[in-house]
Amino acid sequence: MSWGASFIIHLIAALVIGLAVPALSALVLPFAVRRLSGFISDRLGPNRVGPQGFFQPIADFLKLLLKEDVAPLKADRLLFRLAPAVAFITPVLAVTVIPFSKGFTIANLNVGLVFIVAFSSFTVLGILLAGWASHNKYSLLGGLRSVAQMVSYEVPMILNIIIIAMLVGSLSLNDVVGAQGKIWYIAVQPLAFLVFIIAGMAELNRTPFDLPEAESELVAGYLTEYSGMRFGFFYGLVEWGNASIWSLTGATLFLGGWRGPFAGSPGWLILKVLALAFVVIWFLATFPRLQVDQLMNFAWKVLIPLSLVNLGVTGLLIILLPDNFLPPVAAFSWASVIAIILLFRPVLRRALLRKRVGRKTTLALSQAEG
Amino acid sequence: MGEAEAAELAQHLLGGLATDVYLEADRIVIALEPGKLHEAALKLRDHKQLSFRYLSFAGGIDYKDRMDAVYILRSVNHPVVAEMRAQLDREQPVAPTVSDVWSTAGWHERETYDLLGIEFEGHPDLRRILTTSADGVYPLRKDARPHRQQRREWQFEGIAAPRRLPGEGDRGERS
Amino acid sequence: MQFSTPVFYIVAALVIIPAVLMVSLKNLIYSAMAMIACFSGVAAVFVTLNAELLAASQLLIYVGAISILILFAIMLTRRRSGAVGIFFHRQSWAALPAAAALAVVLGLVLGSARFNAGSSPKNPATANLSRLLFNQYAFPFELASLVLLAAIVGAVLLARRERRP
Amino acid sequence: MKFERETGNQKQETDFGSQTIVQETDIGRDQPDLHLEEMVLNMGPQHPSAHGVLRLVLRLDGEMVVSVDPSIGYLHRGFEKLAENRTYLQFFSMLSRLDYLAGFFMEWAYVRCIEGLMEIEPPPRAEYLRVIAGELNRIISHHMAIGDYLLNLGALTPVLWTFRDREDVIDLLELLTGQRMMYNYARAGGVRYDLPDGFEEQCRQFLKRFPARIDEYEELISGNEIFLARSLGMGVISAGQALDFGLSGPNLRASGVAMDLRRHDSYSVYPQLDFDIPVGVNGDSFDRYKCRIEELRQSVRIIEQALDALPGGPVNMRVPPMLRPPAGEIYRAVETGRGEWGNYLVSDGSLRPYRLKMRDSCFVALSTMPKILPGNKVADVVGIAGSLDLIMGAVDR
Repeated sequence: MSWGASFIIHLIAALVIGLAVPALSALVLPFAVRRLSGFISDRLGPNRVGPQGFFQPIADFLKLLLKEDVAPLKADRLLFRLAPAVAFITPVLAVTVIPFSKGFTIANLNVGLVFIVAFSSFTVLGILLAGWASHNKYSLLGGLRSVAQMVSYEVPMILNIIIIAMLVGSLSLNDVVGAQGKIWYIAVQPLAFLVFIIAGMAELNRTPFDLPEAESELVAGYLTEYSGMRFGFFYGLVEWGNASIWSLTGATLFLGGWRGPFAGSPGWLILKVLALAFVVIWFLATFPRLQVDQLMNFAWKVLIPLSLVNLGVTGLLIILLPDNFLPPVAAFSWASVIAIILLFRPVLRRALLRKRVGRKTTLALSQAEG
Repeated sequence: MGEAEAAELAQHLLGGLATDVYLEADRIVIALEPGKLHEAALKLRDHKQLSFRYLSFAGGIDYKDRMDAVYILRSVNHPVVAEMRAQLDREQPVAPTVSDVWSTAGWHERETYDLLGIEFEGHPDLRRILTTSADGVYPLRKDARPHRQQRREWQFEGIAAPRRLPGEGDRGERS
Repeated sequence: MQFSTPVFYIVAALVIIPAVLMVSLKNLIYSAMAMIACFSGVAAVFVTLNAELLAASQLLIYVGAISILILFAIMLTRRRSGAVGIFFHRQSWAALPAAAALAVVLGLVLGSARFNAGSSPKNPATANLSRLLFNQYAFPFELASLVLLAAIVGAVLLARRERRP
Repeated sequence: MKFERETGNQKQETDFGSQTIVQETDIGRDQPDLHLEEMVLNMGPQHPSAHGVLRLVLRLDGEMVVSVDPSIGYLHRGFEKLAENRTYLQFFSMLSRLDYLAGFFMEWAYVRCIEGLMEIEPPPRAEYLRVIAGELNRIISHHMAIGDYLLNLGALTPVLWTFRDREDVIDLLELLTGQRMMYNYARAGGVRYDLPDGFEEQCRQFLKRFPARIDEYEELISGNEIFLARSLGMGVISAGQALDFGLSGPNLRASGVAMDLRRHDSYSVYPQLDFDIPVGVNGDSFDRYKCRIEELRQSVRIIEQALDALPGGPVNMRVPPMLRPPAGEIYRAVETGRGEWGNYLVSDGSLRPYRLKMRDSCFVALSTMPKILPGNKVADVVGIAGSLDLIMGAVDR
């Protein structure tokens, strides 16, 4: 086969898989969100279209497709229409570096880890453009919030990815999965996994970090002016596509990727992705939303120092014990996770309660007189 | 402390300020000159025993021949309700503001101004609040004619006014 | 992966066309968008040269950080899009000699360069790169980070002072 | 470098939609290109957290609120004028449309005024039924307040949980009054209907299972660190301020003033019932929320006692069908879920009220927003507004 033909076949295969993953997640995850959050909040959720309402996202998709594509009069038409496409680059490209099974990666790059992080900048860009081009203040505020948040939380994200890269000794995702033959990294670095989950929620703009589209404050944030399939693009393909990319990354980094009992296969990967997606949905249904400054404080004052300490200690242990560094790293990580779980609540509560001005000037109105 | 006792106390406190202090339907009514409202309000609020620190509302009543400003106060120490009222001029109703005595009066006075046209002197922000587009019309005045006003606007904008239903008068005045 | 000449030309077009658009477009935001496209094109060039780490860093730093920052600045200062006009035109007389000088320098560099893109290293350059960075060039690397740190501290200071009414 | 805000050089731009006024303020004369913008954001009238149709004109410095100007009247239906043009009886059916989440209180205050003017006392059974209906109403009102507050903070589940239980109470009220929200139950001299069969049993069942549900809310909400971070120390109103602002209901009590008209005015049969008045200490959003939660428990207690002590006898007394209270003026208030709802009724002895002034606590709570909101973040605007529990139907009247 000539070089050109193989390139084109490669490209088409990459595009099909790259488009299929966000598309599938846009169909499956919204359904899961509705039914699961329905279950959590003691109601049914959509259950009419198809078995258990499974075809509801398809019906929604058709509806969005048939809707009129409206752009505000004063919007910057070009950028307004371009923004969803720009944001969509991320999930499509990021899929290409994920190993789906042994020997099956679309682009087996030796720096796949860095690429996943690098591609996420297109989502930031798309959201920023959407927020600005809509010519709406809610959109602008949402876009700016979103960018500030995603840029901030990218730092702990990268730091934790570096920790895994150090444990593996390679930036290739294939090597990451290969190194988890005996033990998954969630058991070695639970601290990194914890930070990864929290930072991931922020990267995905999900509750409790869903400030960019906080519906009770900013109507829908950067999505406010979008309708029809452009909204579908953002809400379905980009957001849930990114959610599955995040889940895929998490599964690859911490849960052993496609590895599993009996035989390693993409099926295991899908199960792990669904498990991580369940975490997203669970958070979504349970938590209230943080406030902007609390969000930033949390990133810069808690997550980043934590990740830095973790990074330093892990690196030190790897240098000191180059042959057998996994047990001490795991010991350190577990110890700190347990310490955090034990200390987090009381410390945070004390810090929060200190904010209260302890005035006890209850005006006396004796109840007997009433 | 019951109402009667409180009324006596208020009478004693206000002295010559109040024109009349009497009990009506389980509340103390303190009739005042409009000019004395502010002073009396301060005294009633700051009195240790009466302690009318809570203003329920400030409003007004249009009696066709006069306009009354009405303030309902509650004592925080005793289950006593007091009412300050002042007679104002019907055509040019002006009362001093008590929004510096109780901040809550700020919006109540705006509302009263909006609905009855009572002007509160010294109010920091006396704008219409509920019916912002009804220029020059004070809907709760007994002679307010919203229908007529509306018709005039329609006429002005070249919109056909809706036909009057049989039996629907113009509330008092032929147009 | 080996790349053929047509791919190289496509990628080169991805770099040059946005670059030209960037300096010629009048709308600042569009200009910034063209710049981002140009940066992405450069990343693609790095990929064709088997320098994936550089490509990823290019995306991460130039698209993910610098462009976003520039867009942020434009969006926060200039309220609406629309042509802002060429606001550097007063300096056009100074730009001419500068451009001429740059042309001469570039011409000299191009003339003396030997183009051997075909012989890019097959094995990953990442390990070598980091070895160089952390051993031989450790001092300049640390110095650069010190400069950046100073810049950050300065920025924080400026921002803080502005906050005070 | 000197950064100074100059107000002399201002640019104004008028626009449609959500962007009304844009003010660009130059800072620093030596840097003509450096702008510090204050953004004017129109929150509402159509906004997910507007609780009806409330418009808040916010001036923002970044995410920080510089000033707030609530603009109301979008739901103004002219109730006070309508009352003057209807007979006393005709107006009954309109009352529960005011604060549509706790409609019975409006009727209650109105009939208390009429009864006061006519100098009649309803039979005791009617008073107990009013207390039961009122406390059930308070429960659904607080349900809505808590759920909505949490929804404003971005939590999805609490509002659905409270709505689930609210449905039970609404069923009870439907059984009692025939209506789910617009009750039209109170009458001058009593109430419209006696208890229906099975009400007491169903109500007791509900009361038995409800305290566990309140614990469930608390488990979901009160212990959540994010909720604590969003509510503790937010929108603090001190006791003195609260009195000065004229707040009432849970908003006032959360600030530490134990003023509850059920005790203070001791109307109806409340003096015979044993219940506590929950009082907060700090007057922040958390205390307001907590007060409501505690009041739910107290309401359960009150209804239980009222059911136990329910006397026999008629539920209303014979009054002329065309009510014609003697001339006079009266002010009477009831404690609704949101605070003092007062009616100032002026009768001239005719068939229609001469003047009916309504005092509403949401109106007052809203009027405090320009004073307590500046300095907070945009996110807290909806948070604090939610904790104040505003119902625009009552604010605008």
